Amino acid sequence: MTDTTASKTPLLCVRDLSVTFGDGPSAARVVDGVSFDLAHNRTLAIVGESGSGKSITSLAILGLLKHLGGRIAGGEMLFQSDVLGRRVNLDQLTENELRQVRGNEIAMIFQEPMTSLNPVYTIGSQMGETLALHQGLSRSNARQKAQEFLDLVRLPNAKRLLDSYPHQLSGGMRQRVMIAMALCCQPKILIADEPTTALDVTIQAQILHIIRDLQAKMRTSVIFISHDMGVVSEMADDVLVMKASKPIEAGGVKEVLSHPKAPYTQELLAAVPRIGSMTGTTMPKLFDIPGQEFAPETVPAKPVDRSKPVLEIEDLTVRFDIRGGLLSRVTHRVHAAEKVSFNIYPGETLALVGESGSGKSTVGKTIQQLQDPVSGAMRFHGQDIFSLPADDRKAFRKQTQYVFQDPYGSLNPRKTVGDSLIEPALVHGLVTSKAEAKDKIADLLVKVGLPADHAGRYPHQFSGGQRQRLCIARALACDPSLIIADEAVSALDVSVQAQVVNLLMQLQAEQGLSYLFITHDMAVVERISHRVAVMYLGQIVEIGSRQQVFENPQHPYTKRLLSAVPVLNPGVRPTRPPLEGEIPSGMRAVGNEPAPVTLKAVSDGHFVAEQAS
Amino acid sequence: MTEATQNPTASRFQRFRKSRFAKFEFVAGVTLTCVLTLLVVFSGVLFPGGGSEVNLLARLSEPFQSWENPLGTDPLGRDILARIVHGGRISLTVGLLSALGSVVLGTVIGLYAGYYRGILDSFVMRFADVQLALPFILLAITVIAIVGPGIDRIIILMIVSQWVQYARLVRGSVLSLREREFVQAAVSYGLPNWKIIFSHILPNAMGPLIILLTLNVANNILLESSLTFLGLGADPQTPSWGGMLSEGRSYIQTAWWITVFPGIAIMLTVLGLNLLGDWLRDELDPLSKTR
Amino acid sequence: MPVFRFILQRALQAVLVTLAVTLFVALAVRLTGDPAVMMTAESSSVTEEDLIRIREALGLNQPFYAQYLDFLKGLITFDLGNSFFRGSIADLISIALPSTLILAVASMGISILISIPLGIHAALHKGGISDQIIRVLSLVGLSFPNFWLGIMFVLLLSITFPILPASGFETWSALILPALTIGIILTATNVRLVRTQMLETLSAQYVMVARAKGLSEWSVIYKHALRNAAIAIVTFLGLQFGNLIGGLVVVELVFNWPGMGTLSIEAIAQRDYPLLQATVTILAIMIVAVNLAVDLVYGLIDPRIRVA
Amino acid sequence: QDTTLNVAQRQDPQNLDPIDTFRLSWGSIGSNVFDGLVFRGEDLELQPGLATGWEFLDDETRIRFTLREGVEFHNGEPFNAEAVKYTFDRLLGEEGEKGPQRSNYTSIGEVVVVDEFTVDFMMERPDPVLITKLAGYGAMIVPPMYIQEVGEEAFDMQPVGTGPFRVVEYTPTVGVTLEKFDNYWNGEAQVDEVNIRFISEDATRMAELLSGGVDIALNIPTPSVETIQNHPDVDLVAVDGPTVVLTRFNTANGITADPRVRQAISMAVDRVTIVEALLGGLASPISSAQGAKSFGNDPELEAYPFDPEAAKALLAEAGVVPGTEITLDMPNNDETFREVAQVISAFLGQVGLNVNIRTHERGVYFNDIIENGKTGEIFYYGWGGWTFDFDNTAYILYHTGERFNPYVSDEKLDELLDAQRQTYDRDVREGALQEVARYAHEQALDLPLYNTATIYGVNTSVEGFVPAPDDRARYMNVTLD
Ligand SMILES: Nc1ncnc2c1ncn2[C@@H]1O[C@H](COP(=O)(O)OP(=O)(O)OP(=O)(O)O)[C@@H](O)[C@H]1O
Ligand SMILES: Nc1ncnc2c1ncn2[C@@H]1O[C@H](COP(=O)(O)OP(=O)(O)OP(=O)(O)O)[C@@H](O)[C@H]1O
Ligand SMILES: [Mg+2]
Ligand SMILES: [Mg+2]
Repeated sequence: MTDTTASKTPLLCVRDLSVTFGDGPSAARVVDGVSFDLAHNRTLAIVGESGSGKSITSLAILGLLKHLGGRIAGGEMLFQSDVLGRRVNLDQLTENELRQVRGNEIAMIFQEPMTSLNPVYTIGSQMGETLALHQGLSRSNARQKAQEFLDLVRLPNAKRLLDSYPHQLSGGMRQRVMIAMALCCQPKILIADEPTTALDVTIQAQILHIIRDLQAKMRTSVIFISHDMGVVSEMADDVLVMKASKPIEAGGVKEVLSHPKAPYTQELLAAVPRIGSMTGTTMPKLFDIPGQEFAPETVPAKPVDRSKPVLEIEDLTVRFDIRGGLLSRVTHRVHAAEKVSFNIYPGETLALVGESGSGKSTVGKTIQQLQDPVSGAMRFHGQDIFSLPADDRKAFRKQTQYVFQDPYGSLNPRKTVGDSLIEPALVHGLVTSKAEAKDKIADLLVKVGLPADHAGRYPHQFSGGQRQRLCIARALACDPSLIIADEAVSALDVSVQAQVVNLLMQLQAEQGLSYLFITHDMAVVERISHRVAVMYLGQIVEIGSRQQVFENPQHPYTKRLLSAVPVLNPGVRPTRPPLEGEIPSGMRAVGNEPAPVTLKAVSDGHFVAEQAS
Repeated sequence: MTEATQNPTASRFQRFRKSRFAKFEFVAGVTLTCVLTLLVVFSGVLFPGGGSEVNLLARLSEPFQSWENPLGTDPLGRDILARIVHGGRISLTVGLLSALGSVVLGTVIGLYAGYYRGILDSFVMRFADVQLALPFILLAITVIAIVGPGIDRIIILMIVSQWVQYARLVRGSVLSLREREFVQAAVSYGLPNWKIIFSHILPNAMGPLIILLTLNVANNILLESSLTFLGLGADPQTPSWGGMLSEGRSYIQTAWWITVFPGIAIMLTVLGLNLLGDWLRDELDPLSKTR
Repeated sequence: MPVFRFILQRALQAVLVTLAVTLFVALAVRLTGDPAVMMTAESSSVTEEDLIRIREALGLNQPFYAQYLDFLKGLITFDLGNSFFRGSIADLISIALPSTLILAVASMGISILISIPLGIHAALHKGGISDQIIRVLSLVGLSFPNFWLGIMFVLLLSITFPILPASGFETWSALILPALTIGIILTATNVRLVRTQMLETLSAQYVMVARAKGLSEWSVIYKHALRNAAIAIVTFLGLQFGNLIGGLVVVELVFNWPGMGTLSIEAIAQRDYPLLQATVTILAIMIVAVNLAVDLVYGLIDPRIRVA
Repeated sequence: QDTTLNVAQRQDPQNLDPIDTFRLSWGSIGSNVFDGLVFRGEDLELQPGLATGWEFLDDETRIRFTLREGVEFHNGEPFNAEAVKYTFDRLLGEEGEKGPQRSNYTSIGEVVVVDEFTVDFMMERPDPVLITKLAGYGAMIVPPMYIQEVGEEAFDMQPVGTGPFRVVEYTPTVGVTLEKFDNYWNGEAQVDEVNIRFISEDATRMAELLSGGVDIALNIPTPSVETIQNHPDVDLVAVDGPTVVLTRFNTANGITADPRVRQAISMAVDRVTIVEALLGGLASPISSAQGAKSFGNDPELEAYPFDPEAAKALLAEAGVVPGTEITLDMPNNDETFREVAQVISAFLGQVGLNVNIRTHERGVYFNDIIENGKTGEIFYYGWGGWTFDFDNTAYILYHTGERFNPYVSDEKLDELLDAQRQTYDRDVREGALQEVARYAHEQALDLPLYNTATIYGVNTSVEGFVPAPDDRARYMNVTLD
């Protein structure tokens, strides 16, 4: 790399960039007048709502728009190119020149790690391809170099990975491979488009750490695209805020995040759940959203009545058989839930947290009877469910309702939302006439803050947040006593997420609902829950009141989870230790059962698993 | 293949530019199919003679020479146009009935097999394998040797050997739909199975089903003509496109029009149906609906 | 080990399917009529004794299961026995099978050669003029009755402009018309398939990534996109093989191609049980084998189903 | 420079052994490879073949044949009395039982070798058509040593005879190649090689003929006649053949049980128009189930005239109301008759009979629909005895209990038919056969339609091809430009 010290001119200088799609009158301008400078060895974060044009801007820099049917309608992108030996306007380059820049001087990590790698080629060949192209390396040299970079992103067993195919890797590993691939030609600019959105907090922390580390080593300039303010605050030197294809605000990270000027930036920051912001309080608290319908004070913080639980779970165990071998015998089992026990009381929110794959959904599904347990007991208002005959058991599906993670996926795209909403009530005979149904639908819609006349619309005519409300409305249709919300807000934009969380809390206050709130987002948990249960490898390793768990985490895993959450504290780089390796899996050979943990009380209502060693 | 592997931006773009061709397909497909269907439906009114009036004096008249026989006549002096219009009845009946029969049978079985798995499911899959290994034409020839020729038998035969395709397709959709969250949601609030199958799964499996249906209607029209060509179809007095082709081939050098026009009729019909099917495919694409 | 298991399982399935097909054919064929009667159909003076004699000579007096077992035994030992009318079945098949295979491979070849570049071109220019022309043409190609197309070719290219022979199979030129007839129809479907598959893979994220790496268009399309599209294309081609054979039956007749289709149709007409059983079984084995091969190739090009 | 004659014919005989086949497709190959004791050429006259002469002895129970000397089979094996005896022992014995030819020759009791070049046929019963039958098919003389050496199965594929050509290669479903036999006893073939291809699809065979792919095409379908006539390079060669086409009546049931109805139908159909319009004039209307060349034909016998009015009157008289539905059955693979049937249907429509046409697979048609009497009122029948002797046809059509005669049972006919089989006296036989024809006509037992021509398409470069009425094309005297 020939970095001729910090020259005065910025490395990349974007001026008034506009991008349109389509032509003629129907042309859509998706990027409108974006300008920024990217200096050597600096990180520019582009933040903004979904669809504001962040990804398109980066594709424009790489000259890839035309493959999507887009066009640069105006502006220039000046870039100091070494391969071409001059300062060029990226928009004016021939395809051939562009190819020399792409991947070589400007590299990009795309938004979705799961689909960015070609499934039919090995990691080694996909990385080697770039090296051979831009650096003219021989096969074996390219392989050597690829391995070095895989080591650099701290992938274990890099040598073996070279011959692996993408599907054999977890999401986190794939994202690290992508980073290695983008960096292997030591580009001058690395564009990272939401590199961690799809990932778990702990893996996210790991990846952010790697990017920062490598940037420091290679003195690369980074354009970091994200909508997560916490992440931005950890990563960026400068920030550009976009909304609806236009730049809203730009400046140094401290300045923008601490003293936002534009109302949109302020709104965005308000919605960010900040971990630790609830320290000292015992009750859940609504998000403070400017201009929302109800004031936080309307939700009285009622103490939970702990005399009679709604739901009691005792030693619930769920395992999945993995078959293999010639006779397809069960060779392994996934111990998704091992002897899980907890209670939920009326009007209480129990948050079930843990890493991906720790068994949270399995517990939720078992309670909803979507999954059969291996053993264990479950009581609703004292009634033992599993001992009932199958038909009688189903009736209890009215008592509990499940809100699925993907609001779009869980609404039938071919039914009007009205039909979808009323279906559970119809099944359980809660409404009998058309008129009654209509009223009920209207009632439900209003309850979740949607206009009653939207009943005739189809799911695709709603926004993500609205759809999530619809799912909640449907769950309310049978007047359940318990709602299981499985990652019900993870897919949402921060501002929408805040609205939905508020809605849930408000409903709880009004109707005394209980929630089992499944998530891995600790910041949201802090807001919403009364109590928290932490799952690790199918077992509950820590359970206690929210305050106990957050303010006095005992189990190392809980600590790790908490420390992984990015903190919105501009300018301050996190000091958490880098995490290594992959999460251990719950899959075990038959006969090799995990040792059950024993929970030990730390204080009143706060239990922690005893350390094995 | 699944939605997940697609780049959302790109598919958005495809939607955005969903070309004018879609419209062309629709217009051309609908026009062709409608015109042909109308002709066939009103064949009795248009050509009351049924196209079977023999007139040996006018045999083998060339096309485009007279208003009386605009497309010429066959060796028995019968009007080609009238016969084509009447012959369409057989073709369309076979095409539609066989496809409808197999789609209903196949869908019900496919839904059941996919939803409940079990014995029926393995049976359907094995049956599909066997059926795949037997070329339909040979099967048809053998069976017709047993039961004798006839349009009704051809239709039944087509149903018997094609329902599996639908069953397989539906089963496949069901297997993936079963895991979709909205179905899981329906299970979670206790909807009975049959309701889940018919009100949640079936409507969402319709897309590919309809495409297969239009394809099969088209294909079965071709198959019928092949079978009639082999002498296994309708009786000689009933005009049918396949029959006309088969009768005309010996005259191919003297009177090309006997073969060429029914061939074109088949082509246009099949083309119309295929165009419609193509259009439907785009239309039923869930991505294009989210617009 | 798992690969081995996969192959074993598929092979076992293939054997079962073949068995089911043979059993079905053997049964169905015996319902079609008495070959002794058929054999003497146009001979005016046949007595019941004659018929019994013929049946005995043909081995038809044995119970069905014995006949079927005999047939299976023959199949396993590659001894297909004798036709009722025309000598050793192996001899007949040794002419018919290669010629059918040649025709099948040639038409498949034609269609692949045409449809892959065309389909890719259409996908790359989606919505453009050339794409629309290709789409319409492919639909038109789908709409021909195959035998009619064959007859039209003969009319045009053998009679009106006598460039190519209308029948025969010894010369390469005789292969062109029948292969073209089937090839065109296959091409029509394949172009559409290649086009949709390419559209799908071209819009995949990894293709964009490949471009972002600075790879040339050529390697983006042929190395990254096509290889992925091939997964679906190959499966489809396998499934199509059965249809191809069905189409061959009719087209062989038109071009007097001495293949398995012609042989089967003759066998049915004469109720030549052993011959019909043999031809249909061999066709079925071919189809099953091709699909088995496709499954294996599929594993080669798609590492995801290749179990590590 | 070798000359090769290319021929296309519709069918593959599937087996070249003369005793294993009854197909005309064998005749057009076998006649070039084999000889019989008697020879019948294109003029249908019986001449000495491998026998130079024959005489009836012992009250016509023994026939003595004097054999030609110096004749040799293609493999060099000599032709002699042993070969003749072997041929007939084989035909009448175990091997013959497997094939369809044996039943034609069961009148022969035994063949006795008198000396090397004389044999006696000891007759079981009189067989007036025997001498004719010795000129064809099952009676072709085969080489004993060769067959014993290579076995029966090899003989099916690679037979050896005494004819002008020897079989070089037979490829089932594809064709057969013949090569000139240099030691032929009766002259020398003009071409070195004959390449006969089997092309079943009519249109394709025509395409090959017109494009010069073949020099001679057999089995020309009537629709193509005009094309050939108009083509500069191809000639149409036609000759009256043995095949007659008729529609028969269900004389046992339905309205056709009434002779008046049958006569009415006979008068309602204009056979001349059918022949002219549909068959390109290449057929002749007939008044009985035989053509003009047939032994037993009566030129005096007049067919029913075409007279729709009279037909209507007769129908009315028989009490048949206009609009009555009747059924016509036919096999499904006869393209020409398919058209004829529809024209018949149109003619009958004119007199108030609505005809439904049913088609059946050929095999099923003959041995189920006809044999078991499942036909409708009218059914197709086509028959062509290569012997050109009405006995063959008439016996099948009218004699009680015959396989293809489900309905007619008439003492008078039985008597006449049996009687003519007892004598070799040609006049007696001819009288009896003519009487049969007349009686059938009066009763209108069937509606004889026409006698089709055997049509060949021949390239103008071919000289010396004489069309054989019985399809037994011979290529010995053919030359090529
Ligand atoms: N191929 C395309 N054709 C037409 N419009 C497109 C295309 N790709 C993106 N757009 C539009 O451009 C706008 C910006 O999209 P972009 O992908 O840059 O959003 P983003 O800011 O990256 O959002 P996200 O956070 O969801 O990734 C969106 O409104 C989108 O609808
Ligand atoms: N049907 C199944 N068959 C086999 N294994 C399964 C099945 N469902 C879940 N598992 C396994 O059980 C374990 C727990 O899965 P579960 O979905 O409960 O995790 P989770 O904590 O909800 O994770 P996430 O946050 O990713 O949703 C995982 O290792 C998963 O792979
Ligand atoms: Mg984006
Ligand atoms: Mg989960």
